[in-house]
Amino acid sequence: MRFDLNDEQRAIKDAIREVCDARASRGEGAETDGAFWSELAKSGWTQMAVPQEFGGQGSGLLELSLVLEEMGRALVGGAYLGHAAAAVLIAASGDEQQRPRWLPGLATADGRAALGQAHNGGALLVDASGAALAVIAGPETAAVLDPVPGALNEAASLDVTRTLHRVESAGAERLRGDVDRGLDRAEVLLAAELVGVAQRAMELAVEHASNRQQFGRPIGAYQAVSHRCADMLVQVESARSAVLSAAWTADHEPEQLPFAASVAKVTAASAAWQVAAASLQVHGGMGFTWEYPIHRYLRRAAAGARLLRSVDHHLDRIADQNGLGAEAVAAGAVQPAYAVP
Amino acid sequence: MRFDLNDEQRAIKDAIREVCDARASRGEGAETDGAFWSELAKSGWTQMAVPQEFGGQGSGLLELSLVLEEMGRALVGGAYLGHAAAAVLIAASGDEQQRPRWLPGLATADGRAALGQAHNGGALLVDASGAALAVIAGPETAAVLDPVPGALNEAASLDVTRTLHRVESAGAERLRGDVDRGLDRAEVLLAAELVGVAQRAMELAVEHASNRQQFGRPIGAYQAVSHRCADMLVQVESARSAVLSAAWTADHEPEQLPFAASVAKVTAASAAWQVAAASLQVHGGMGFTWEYPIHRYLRRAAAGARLLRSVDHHLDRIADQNGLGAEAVAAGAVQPAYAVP
Amino acid sequence: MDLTLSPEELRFRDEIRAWLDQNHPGPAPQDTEQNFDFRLAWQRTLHEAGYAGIAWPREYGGRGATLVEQAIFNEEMVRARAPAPANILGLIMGGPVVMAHGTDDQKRRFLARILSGDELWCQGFSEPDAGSDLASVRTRAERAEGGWRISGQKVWTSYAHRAKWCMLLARSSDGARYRNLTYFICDMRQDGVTVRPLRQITGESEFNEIFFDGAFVPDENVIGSVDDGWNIALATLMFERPGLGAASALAIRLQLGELAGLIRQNGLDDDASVRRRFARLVVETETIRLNGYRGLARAGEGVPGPEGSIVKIQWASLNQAMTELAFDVQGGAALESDSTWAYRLLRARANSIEGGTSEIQRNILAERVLQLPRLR
Amino acid sequence: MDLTLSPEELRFRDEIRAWLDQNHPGPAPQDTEQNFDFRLAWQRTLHEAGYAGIAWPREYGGRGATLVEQAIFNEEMVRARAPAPANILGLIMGGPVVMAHGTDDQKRRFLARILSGDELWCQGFSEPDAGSDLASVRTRAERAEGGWRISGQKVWTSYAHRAKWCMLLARSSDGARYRNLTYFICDMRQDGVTVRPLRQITGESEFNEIFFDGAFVPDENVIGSVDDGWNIALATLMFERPGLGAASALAIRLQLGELAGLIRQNGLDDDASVRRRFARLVVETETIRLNGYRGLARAGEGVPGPEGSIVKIQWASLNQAMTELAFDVQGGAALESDSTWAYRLLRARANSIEGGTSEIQRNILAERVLQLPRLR
Repeated sequence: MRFDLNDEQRAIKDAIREVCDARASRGEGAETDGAFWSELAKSGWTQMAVPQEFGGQGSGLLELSLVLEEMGRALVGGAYLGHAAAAVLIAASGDEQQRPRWLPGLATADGRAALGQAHNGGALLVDASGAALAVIAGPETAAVLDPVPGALNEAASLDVTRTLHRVESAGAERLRGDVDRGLDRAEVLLAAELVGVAQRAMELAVEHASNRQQFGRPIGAYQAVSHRCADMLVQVESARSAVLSAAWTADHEPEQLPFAASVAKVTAASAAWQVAAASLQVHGGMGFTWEYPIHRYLRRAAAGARLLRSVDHHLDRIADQNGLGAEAVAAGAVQPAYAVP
Repeated sequence: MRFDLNDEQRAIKDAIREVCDARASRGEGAETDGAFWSELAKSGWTQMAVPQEFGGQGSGLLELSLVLEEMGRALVGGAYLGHAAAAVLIAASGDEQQRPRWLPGLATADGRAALGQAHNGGALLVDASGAALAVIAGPETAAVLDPVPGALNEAASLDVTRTLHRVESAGAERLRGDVDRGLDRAEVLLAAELVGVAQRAMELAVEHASNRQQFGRPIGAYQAVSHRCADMLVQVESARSAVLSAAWTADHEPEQLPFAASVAKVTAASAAWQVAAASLQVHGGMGFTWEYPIHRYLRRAAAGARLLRSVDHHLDRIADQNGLGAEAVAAGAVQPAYAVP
Repeated sequence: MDLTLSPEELRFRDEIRAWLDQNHPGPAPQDTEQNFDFRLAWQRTLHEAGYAGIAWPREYGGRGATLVEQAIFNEEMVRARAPAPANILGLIMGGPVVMAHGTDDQKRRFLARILSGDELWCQGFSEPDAGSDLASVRTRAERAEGGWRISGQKVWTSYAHRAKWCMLLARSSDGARYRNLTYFICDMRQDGVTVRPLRQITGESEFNEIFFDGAFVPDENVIGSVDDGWNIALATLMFERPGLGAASALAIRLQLGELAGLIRQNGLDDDASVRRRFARLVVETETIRLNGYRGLARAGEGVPGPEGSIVKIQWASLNQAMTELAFDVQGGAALESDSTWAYRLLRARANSIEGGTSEIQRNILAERVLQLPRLR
Repeated sequence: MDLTLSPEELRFRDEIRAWLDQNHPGPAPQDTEQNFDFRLAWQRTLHEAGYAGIAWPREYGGRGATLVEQAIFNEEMVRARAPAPANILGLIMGGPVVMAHGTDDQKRRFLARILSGDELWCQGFSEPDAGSDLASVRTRAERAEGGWRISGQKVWTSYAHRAKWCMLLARSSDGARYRNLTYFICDMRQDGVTVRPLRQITGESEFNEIFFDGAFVPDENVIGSVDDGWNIALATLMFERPGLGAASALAIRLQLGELAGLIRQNGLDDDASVRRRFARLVVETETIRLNGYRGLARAGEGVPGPEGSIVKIQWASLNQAMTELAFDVQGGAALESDSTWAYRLLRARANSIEGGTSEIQRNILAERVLQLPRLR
């Protein structure tokens, strides 16, 4: 029992942080950034999520989560989430025919995949321009749209670091395996990205609170600000614990994943939005300007929290798993279903 | 349009505050206090809720609310709420036979009525010892138990300033008029009492925060404390506005009462509990001692919030009244049902 | 206590309602500048009908409306979804400060043109380093022949590029804090004044930055005494629009009506969790309305008190909670930014900052209402 | 990272589990004094089996368990619903402070009898005027022949009337704040020590007040140097029970199981609002468990850090929210006080006060983890 990263995991985290920080320091335009994607592909980062038997690196979900947290923190490489999520979805929820058909392409430099959300009979694709294929997720389904049509109908994206397109999903082929398994794994990656968003939003708040003077003191000396920051820390660390645990669980105790993934999504989605909103408040008027980065985090948090299945969906599942499900009622169970090691 | 008390109303408030403060200054034992009841009866306070045609003073619900707020604030005369609530329930929900049967007795010194809550097929009566009769309320029913049995089965009362007894309710006679009307009016009185509870809990917190020194300052100078107190003020004033409005509405625009009463109950119940709990926190360890009065307010708040209909019941009714009810859905209504003057 | 309108108040309401019915200018243009022109025309319409300054005394061209009438007027404007007049800062702040602290010459010079909308006003209090701590302005006023030269930067001024006059605070001496500021009315149409739009997180530019580089203000445009600007500014900030609580509650009610529709469209009107979150918003809206009316009654007894902070805190957090619920119920549409609710979600984040942060409002309640000790 | 138990850890867990299965003392008596005797007997049982001081080094009679083993032990105790040993303050605080700062004589004198439960310990830090501000103690220590005379009042000491020793802080000089306090071990069995039960809002008396009126402490019972008590006390307060987060999370899980039953009994398991409030409690409980384990990993790298404050804040607010939900779902039964949930509702209010208020915990996180400026 050791809840800390091993040397290899730390090395991954340090390496991707360096890559992301370097990209972030080059300024705006980080969104759907072909050059950055090529850089990531060249160094093999984009192959991590593809199983080895299909030409990828077959990294664990824990390692992928470390990458995604750093990307969320630096708010770069937005397309990476969709690609990695699509890969784990096809790998976990595709059947014997589907996996060899699509996964090898995802391990190649020009085989980028995008993620889409079923919506109003069609789908909304995230960062789809230039993607070879897309996986469209619904609350209980996932389907592969191959190829992504050349002419895409652009929609206004709340998350300004990502593009959004509307497509017909009629031609998409449903993944025929265990869809929940793939969705849960994708949720963990999304949650990891949201932890990075929350982390950076907190850092910005703490930095501002330490420097900004009002009434003769740095505002971080006032409890209205400092306690707000402390609450951010509680949320960020809790979400990080939940994501690390869910990612580890996916890799090692997959039968426990449904609970762990729901906990990760709920905590990370709440943390990202609440921390970003609180950070904006700490920044005062400055936080409300377009030029200052906090709103990009806020938008990522708002949209990200609503990708894949909703928080309410997860809460309902958690209630079902913990004594309020139909089976529990039938069995008269009192003990929670979940087992502590 | 004047949202302030007139001279007569102010005089009532001042007079009853003096009576209550005098009783409170005589110390513990304020609960089910026969001597105090006699004092109240002698001065006519106990007749206020009975219509003039049945020998009472026929005071408005607004005037009664002023009395109840003061009693909640001083935490005295707990039995008054049950008596007044029973009177308005019989007056508003009794039919032509029932009103003359019971109301004249309630205007007499030894005709005290108690309130009861339907529970597990029977009822829990509040401050019933010595009461002549009791009105037992359920979510959609009200019934008169006359007489209150001599031998009562005492239950442990969370609210230590009130007694609690279990009774069979088999013999109770249902009120045959508009039950909701009576329940709503009783809720307003209960809410008024809860406003007084919140008010005093806030006063205690402010007093303590102004005097208690830690780290070289009064703790009220720390925003963790002062902002907590400011939030109390927001809750107390909002609940008071809601109760005054609901009481006035009951007297003058009874068709608007269902909405106004629900708003009053929800805000007063939330304010009483949250302010009492926050006040205890401000007091630190001292607030956790039996001798210090704050827990008596906390208990009154916890129990009072759960008398009559639950907060969730009221929230559901508010949703129904405001565009989420079955009729609204059928009619495709978009505008809230509630009309601003 | 009487929560009904008196016969006179009812007549007044009916008059306003009928007039708005007849004169409503129709849907507002989306484009910011066109929208401003539209609101300017609307102010002229209001002015011609005698409604531009209903709160102003008759001697200054207003209608001398009672507090309740002002509240009624504000509510009817919201109910009719009528636009705000363009010169709103002149009407609620510039005019009142001139009436309270200006000379007779200043009153003649400024007041009529505020009402008519011929001269628009903006406000220069906030600076990059003077946010909540308004008294720490760095903008300096240097003595010059016949007046003052102003240099510095102001932020968060709305419609500065359309304004003729800017009321501003500048540091006129090296005296003690709160005693070194003067209240100026600065002509915006001169060299030495540069206006830059400030883009907000919504993508709009409601606000501007103003750079003053030796801009001239003649002595006759100083309001009150030199170095007494802080007291005047403080009084200015206390000018509240009576019934604002009730009017903003009504605006939220209208949006809650839309939200109920959105909930039904998404099939969530049976979801107990959504229903109760919604009901709590309705409750909070109603208490804002009632607190607003109660504040009115108190205001009638004297100067409006710091209790306005209660409504301000509630309104900000209610707006934020409402837009979050709307976002939660609309499913995948939440990914898109071109919806009213997406705009509102982002815009609402400023509600707890603009016009005094919620933290400052809580300080005010703690110190001025509850008399808790101040942090020194 | 590895969230499974190693084979050795699994063996340890199975050993504890099997032993608890065999040796569980059965249901605890309600009566406070009988309950204490029951826990004292339980401590002796634990001690005989070598489980009383599993965290203590072997040289002092403990088991030298790893942090993970301590966490496992604590969890198994909760899972088995086994009572806490009576001398808990001696085990987690008194013993460790003697081991860290005591002389060899003191170690010989005190340690073995803490483990066996032959001598019980209580703690005298808090005073009526020294709550969150622990350094502002007023209790005075005056020099006397061969030792010190202690006078003053301590509050919130548990089981003081059963204790042989009280560890306490007293003002031993007029020196500067934080440098005028000494850490004493005071014999409770002497004239000059009076213990009075402190009745809490739950009606119980878990805690006492102690009045010292010239109580004598010989020099050999001073811990560390004279006037260096603050540093020792601070270190004492940092002794955390590893895995406490995980163990308290487990305790709450067990209560959540009861709560699910209560919800079903009241027919509310289909109510989306109740379900989601419940699910949020489950989520929060799980994050406390995980934060506890992560803290363990960090503690393994050095001294336990201030991150323990995270779990403390979460645990207090979770317990309060859980008992409030239970209260909301039980209908009219909420009027009665003789239920487990009524007791828990009231007891939970202390969770955000005892062991450092949630406000103090937030100060710690802000200052020591986030490095925000301190308020001076």
